Amino acid sequence: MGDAVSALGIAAQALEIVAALALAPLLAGWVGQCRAWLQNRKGPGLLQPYRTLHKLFNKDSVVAAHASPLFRTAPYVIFGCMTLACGIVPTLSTDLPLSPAADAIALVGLFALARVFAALAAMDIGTAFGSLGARREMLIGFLAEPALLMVFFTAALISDSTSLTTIVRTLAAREIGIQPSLALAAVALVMVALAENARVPVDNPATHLELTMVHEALILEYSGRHLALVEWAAALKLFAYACIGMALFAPWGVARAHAPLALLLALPVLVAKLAAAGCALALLETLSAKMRIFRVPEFLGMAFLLAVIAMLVRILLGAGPQ
Amino acid sequence: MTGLTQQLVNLFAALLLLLAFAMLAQRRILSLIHLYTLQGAVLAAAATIMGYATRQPHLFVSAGMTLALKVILIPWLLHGVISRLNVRWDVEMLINVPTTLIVGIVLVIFAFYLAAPISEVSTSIARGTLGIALACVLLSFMMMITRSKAVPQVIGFLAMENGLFFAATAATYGMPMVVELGIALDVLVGILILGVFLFQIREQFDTLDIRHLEKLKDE
Amino acid sequence: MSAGPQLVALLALCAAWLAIGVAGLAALHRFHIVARVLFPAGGAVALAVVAAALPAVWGAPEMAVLPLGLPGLPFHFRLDGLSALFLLVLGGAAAGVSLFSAGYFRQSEGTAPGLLCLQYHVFLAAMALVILADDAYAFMVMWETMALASFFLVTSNHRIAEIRRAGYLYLLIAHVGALGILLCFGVLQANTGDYSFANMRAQHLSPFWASVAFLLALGGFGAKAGLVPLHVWLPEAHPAAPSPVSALMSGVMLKTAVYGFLRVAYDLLPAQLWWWGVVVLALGLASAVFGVVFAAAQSDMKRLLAWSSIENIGLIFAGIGLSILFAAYGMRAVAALALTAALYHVASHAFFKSLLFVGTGAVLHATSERSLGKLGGLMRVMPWVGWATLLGVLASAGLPPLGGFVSEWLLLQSFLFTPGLPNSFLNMLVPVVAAVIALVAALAGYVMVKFYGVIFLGQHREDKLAQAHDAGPWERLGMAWLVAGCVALGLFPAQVIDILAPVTQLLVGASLAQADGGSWLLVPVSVERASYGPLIFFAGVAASFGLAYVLVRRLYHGRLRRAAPWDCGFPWQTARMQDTAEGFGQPVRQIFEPLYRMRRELPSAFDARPRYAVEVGDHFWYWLYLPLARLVDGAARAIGTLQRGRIAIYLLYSFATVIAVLLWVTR
Amino acid sequence: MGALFFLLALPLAGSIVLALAGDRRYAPETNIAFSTGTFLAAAALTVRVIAAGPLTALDREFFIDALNVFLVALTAFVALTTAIFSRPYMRVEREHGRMNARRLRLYHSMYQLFSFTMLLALTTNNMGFLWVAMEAATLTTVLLVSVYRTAASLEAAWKYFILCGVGIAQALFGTVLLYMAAERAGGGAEGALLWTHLDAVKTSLDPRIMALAFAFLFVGYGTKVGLVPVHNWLPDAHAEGPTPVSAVLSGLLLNVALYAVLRCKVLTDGALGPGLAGQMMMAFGLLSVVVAAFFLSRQRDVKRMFAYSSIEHMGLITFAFGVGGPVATFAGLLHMTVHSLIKSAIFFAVGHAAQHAGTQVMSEIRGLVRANPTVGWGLMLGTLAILGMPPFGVFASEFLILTTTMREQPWATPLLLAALGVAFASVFQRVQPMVFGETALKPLPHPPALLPVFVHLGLGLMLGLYIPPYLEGWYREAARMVAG
Repeated sequence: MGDAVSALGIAAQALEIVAALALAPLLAGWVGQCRAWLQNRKGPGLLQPYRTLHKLFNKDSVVAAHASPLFRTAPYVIFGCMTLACGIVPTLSTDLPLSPAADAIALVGLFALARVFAALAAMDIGTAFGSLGARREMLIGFLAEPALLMVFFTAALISDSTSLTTIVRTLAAREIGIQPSLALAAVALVMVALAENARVPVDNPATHLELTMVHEALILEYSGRHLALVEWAAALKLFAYACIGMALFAPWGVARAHAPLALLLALPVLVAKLAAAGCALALLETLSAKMRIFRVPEFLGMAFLLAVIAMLVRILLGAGPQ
Repeated sequence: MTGLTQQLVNLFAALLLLLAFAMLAQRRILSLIHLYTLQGAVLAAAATIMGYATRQPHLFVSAGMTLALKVILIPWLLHGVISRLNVRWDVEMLINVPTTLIVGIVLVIFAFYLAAPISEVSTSIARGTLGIALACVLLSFMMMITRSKAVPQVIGFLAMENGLFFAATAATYGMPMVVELGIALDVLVGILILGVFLFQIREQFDTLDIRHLEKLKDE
Repeated sequence: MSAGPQLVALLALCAAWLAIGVAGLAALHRFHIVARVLFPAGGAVALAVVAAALPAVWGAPEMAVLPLGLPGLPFHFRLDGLSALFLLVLGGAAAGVSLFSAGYFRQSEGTAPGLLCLQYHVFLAAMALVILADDAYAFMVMWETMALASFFLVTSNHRIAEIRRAGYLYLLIAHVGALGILLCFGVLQANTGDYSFANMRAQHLSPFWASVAFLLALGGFGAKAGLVPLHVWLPEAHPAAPSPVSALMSGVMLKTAVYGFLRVAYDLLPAQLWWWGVVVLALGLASAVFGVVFAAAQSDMKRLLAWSSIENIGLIFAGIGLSILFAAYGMRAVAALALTAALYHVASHAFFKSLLFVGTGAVLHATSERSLGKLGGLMRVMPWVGWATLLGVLASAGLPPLGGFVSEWLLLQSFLFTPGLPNSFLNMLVPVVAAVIALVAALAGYVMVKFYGVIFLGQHREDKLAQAHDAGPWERLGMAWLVAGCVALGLFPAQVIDILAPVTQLLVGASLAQADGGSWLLVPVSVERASYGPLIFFAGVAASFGLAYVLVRRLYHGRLRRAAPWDCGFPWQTARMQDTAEGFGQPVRQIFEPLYRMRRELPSAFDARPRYAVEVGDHFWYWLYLPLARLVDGAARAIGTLQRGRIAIYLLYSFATVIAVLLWVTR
Repeated sequence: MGALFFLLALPLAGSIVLALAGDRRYAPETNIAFSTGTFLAAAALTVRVIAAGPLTALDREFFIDALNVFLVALTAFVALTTAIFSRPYMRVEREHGRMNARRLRLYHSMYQLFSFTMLLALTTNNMGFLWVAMEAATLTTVLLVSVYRTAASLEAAWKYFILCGVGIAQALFGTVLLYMAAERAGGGAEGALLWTHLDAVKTSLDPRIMALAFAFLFVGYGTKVGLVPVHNWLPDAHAEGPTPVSAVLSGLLLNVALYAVLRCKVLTDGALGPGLAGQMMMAFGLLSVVVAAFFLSRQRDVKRMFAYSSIEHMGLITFAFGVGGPVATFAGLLHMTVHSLIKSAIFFAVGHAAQHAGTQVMSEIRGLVRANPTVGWGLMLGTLAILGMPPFGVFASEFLILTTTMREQPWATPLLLAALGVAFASVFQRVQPMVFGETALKPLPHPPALLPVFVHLGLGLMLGLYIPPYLEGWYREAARMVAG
């Protein structure tokens, strides 16, 4: 753990996790609200996600007759992974005791672990929807994961390390300039985020139409507290992706080590950046229409290509400012 | 004195070569057997002359054995087989006679080319005859290849035996006695077995044509 | 030559294995003795091998000469770091598999249990002796005995025609590979006539002959490991063998091929050329992609695992190729990192692949069904096997807390250093190769979800599955050992790296300096650069899992009700409505269409009995193996005309030979 | 001297006794008894030669040294085991009606006479007598090949007699030339053909005559070894005769013929230097290995296939002797021994397999392991051994041959390896379904005596892993003698 784990570090880590848990449903609500405005309707309100979570936690959990214990443990595993993911990505400060435990590749592995457990849980029930959803989720997964990894590699090549805190520190310290490899990586990350979080071009989060749903099909059988945890984890995932985007491409405002004051300042900066990200996402969703499931491989293939070209550009142009 | 025996041995060698060619071109089985008997006689004569000229007693013994075996016993056996199997008909040839003769001549030339370096080094009085002996062997080999009937093939085999015997007597005044006896015994047993085979083939295929013996192949 | 204590102990243990085999032959039909006494004894010997090999990793190399073998070349044996590591892998996996097979072999009517026990233990002893062999003759004898023993095990129930065919193909390619290796040793001894490895190490071959030896070794050992052009036997042979044997073949026998290749590439050949690394890297990647893409299209569980073995072997060879590339350019530290990644994957693949094959063995015994189309919902009736195989699946998919992820992590880290290569063309290669590795790892996850989901989850696709019984006590013990292996490899990478360090030091001259990571953090170079702490990682996930579980129970409630699954208004839900194995593989088949040789049979609209069938073939089989077979057959037919049957022709041959020889002699 | 006398007298006496009482109930037992006697005599002779070195007998007419004593021991041993094997085999054949009393008598007497001629050929010192013995060996077996009186066996016997007769005739011409060269070198009239005398004076033999003599001798005895251009009689003869005859022909007669070629090679090397003879043997050997390997995949009859395998192995041994040098010659001798042991074991198993199926066509023999496990496993292990799979001895000798070829003649190695690979593929593809799989074979009326098979395989296995020191010294001495 290198230097002694500073009290401030632990505080920053705890604050970051609590902020993530608290702000994630808010971000989801905010995106829903923005979409409502863009479609000039009133929308269910900012705190609607919290109300649904509270309602679901109170309801009994109805489980299929022959579901195996795996079905009941999966939500907890998924929720655990997502909280750890948010704990790792440096949103508020770069002095995080948890960060040496997992670098960028481990983060991608964490998302993969959550995805595998969700798919297995969906297949456990043995109905057509669950297995269909699992197949589509894994299809999107095995194309998005390498693209995300390539995005992280581009950043790693620039900052010569795969540890997220080091990446943020080096990227924040660079002067602002036109950096083509990072720009390409950003576009790739946005496309991957859309696919992973089941946003419109790839999958519609609101619908339950069998033919089109991917993420919803996975959690079709859940109810009560299990559904609450899964919904919360989905929100956390969206939050984590947003934080990754900001950490790589807008790293300013993240507190250094031993700077308690900066820590307090970082929170409002984070909220502002999340609001902007939410608006951008809502705008993107209203502008694009949902794709047929077999267009998704081309879409993600494009993202994968962009990420690889980003790395190639980084290596070819050598140690220049890019 | 040696000049005469030298001429006589060369005469017998020439006779042997002529007989080998004759057997190669012969169509009828009976005359084939007569030619073989004649060859045996010439061999015996050559052996006696060699024995007389080099005063080697064992050559007389081998000449006597040749006479008994190759002039009397084997032709008698062959006649017996021929009459028992009433085989009188002509002998088909796989290749027509003129081409066989031309190939025969080429073989003789090749035999002499081979034997040339050895004959001028050899000290025996019948130096030149080694080439002829080799030619006889190759011609009888040729005869076995071109015949499509079992009996002519057997006679070809025996003619080759004659050629070898003449080579032994001509080049080295005959092999040691014990070896001569062994060879004669082997030839005799060989003939008996071939006779048995001829009867079996006749009984199995009721013809002596070898073209029926072609089923064992790996096409 | 003074034989060190460890080596003498190991040779004694191999003799013990042979003794157990012979004892099995003695108790040919007495099933209980074989199953309950001999196989566990084999497992115990395997554990003893682990105990004996562990100290040898750090110890100095030990030599021994046995009076057996050829007069001029008695059997030499040598135990150094590399051999010790592979013996550890062999002992560990064999212990678990032997315990499992103690419970697995039933009174089936296949070959007599005693014969199976003999072949099994000769197989183990031969593998161990291959790893210890120190001269070409001993190596070749043990190598082919291993191939022979495994051939008899593969064809143990030889009444099925296609098992015989698989056995034949396996032994043929193994033998051809062995001939290649023999040729390689022939080149390595460089006309000195002394075939001991010690002499080969002292030889300095010209770059040309060194490359010839290297390529022969790659061909020979690649044939046994299942690298792409020579891999066709693996998906046939492994499924044909009884499951514990497939576990050993996939888990350990493929690793003896990796051991052989490392021994030739690093130990016997003093210097490496850079293009060797590129060739191995290319073959490794091709094998990885081919393996995983074909695994996704399989509908037989053991064939799926066999193809996944090809993928993992591809990753291992990619790691080795990278390390050769770095070693050729003198970047010792990074070469050590890539080699550590490859060796780590050797160990973790041995454990999780054995666990998976052993799991399929338990399923096969319970249901006597191998095709994925007839399984499903076994989690409920076979919980032990279900959870153990789940762990194997997570490790095989390369998911974080377990062993598969660590080797993948190390491999990807070593890719990040390649831009340091002087050769600009290779630098461009980096993103492409890294992308392919990432894609393969992700696809492996896809394949494993398909494998686990279709077998253990969902509803019973056949009603006889409800009577399936869980694994017996011995089988559980074996699986527990393998699970422990996977978890240990996953959670304690720093300790495993300490074991690998002397081996990479021996081969590449450098090892992963455990900088300041302490005992529970894996830090290849420095903390800033990259670090991975599986214990903290696992603790993090577990903590949030536990907190969520407790808080939800405390703040709200834990009530649970059972009901029928959601049927969207269609009451007649049947098990056939679940996703089939072919269905689950369909997206991959669609995306990677050109890699397959597919033949589809689609029903037309007017079919009375519509039938849909897809048959996935292998390009190599059609473009490489069938033309070769036709070539040999044509040559044989041409030569066959030599024996036409006519005596005149034969006499002509004899005549022509005499004339020819006479001409030759007198020219 | 006594051992040599008994070695030759016993089989001769045996053949006479069995000629009279060959069809009695105890004929097979007497056959075994005589063979055992011969083996004991051979063992005594071997011990004496190892202890006291080479010996000559009967005023130098017989000469025993390290080279031919190991062949004598091998011949006597395999003749004994074949006699043991033929006892139940012949009883079953009689049960199936293929052998009647008269044929049995012929078989037993000719069997003993055949082993007499081989032992005579091995021990004689006189090259002329070597020729006579070889011719006699052909004569004794030609009747046995046609004993079943089928059209195929008759054809095989006819071809065997004519082709070998022509071949042996060439050898006679070679012996005549040898005798001529010996006389020129100033030998006494009767001593000229003695090998020991020739060996002593070989450097002063006229090179031109010796070259021509070796040409004829090599083609003559090469026909008996079955080298490729003159091999055509071998598959027919070995496949059509009764199995004990095939085993002895394949196992022993080929070795004796190659022994004769070796004797001539030693003389020619002395006269002309190692070049000519070595190159010729290498060329014919390599040709045999490659062509025979490709023949294997065309076969439908199991004994024909293993006959071709014999051609391939004899080609490999000839190639090894052609390469020359102590190691290659040692490997050639070792390969000769192991090939005889394993090939005769295979023929024993194949014999019973054919009796089970009633035919020798491979597609009708299925699932031997289930019908008769000992025959099945015997055939499988024998086939794997003959194909050069370690840990059997054939691999040890092939390893040595290949490694010396890599050093001496690197160009030949890929050819050899390709041929061995193709041979492995073809033979194993045919044998595996015969041994494994479902079975429809009828059980045998009498239990087969398969002890010889596993004794041979055991010896083959031993030679693969550990060559006892006295055996190694024996081979090295023979190799030194041949390689000069």
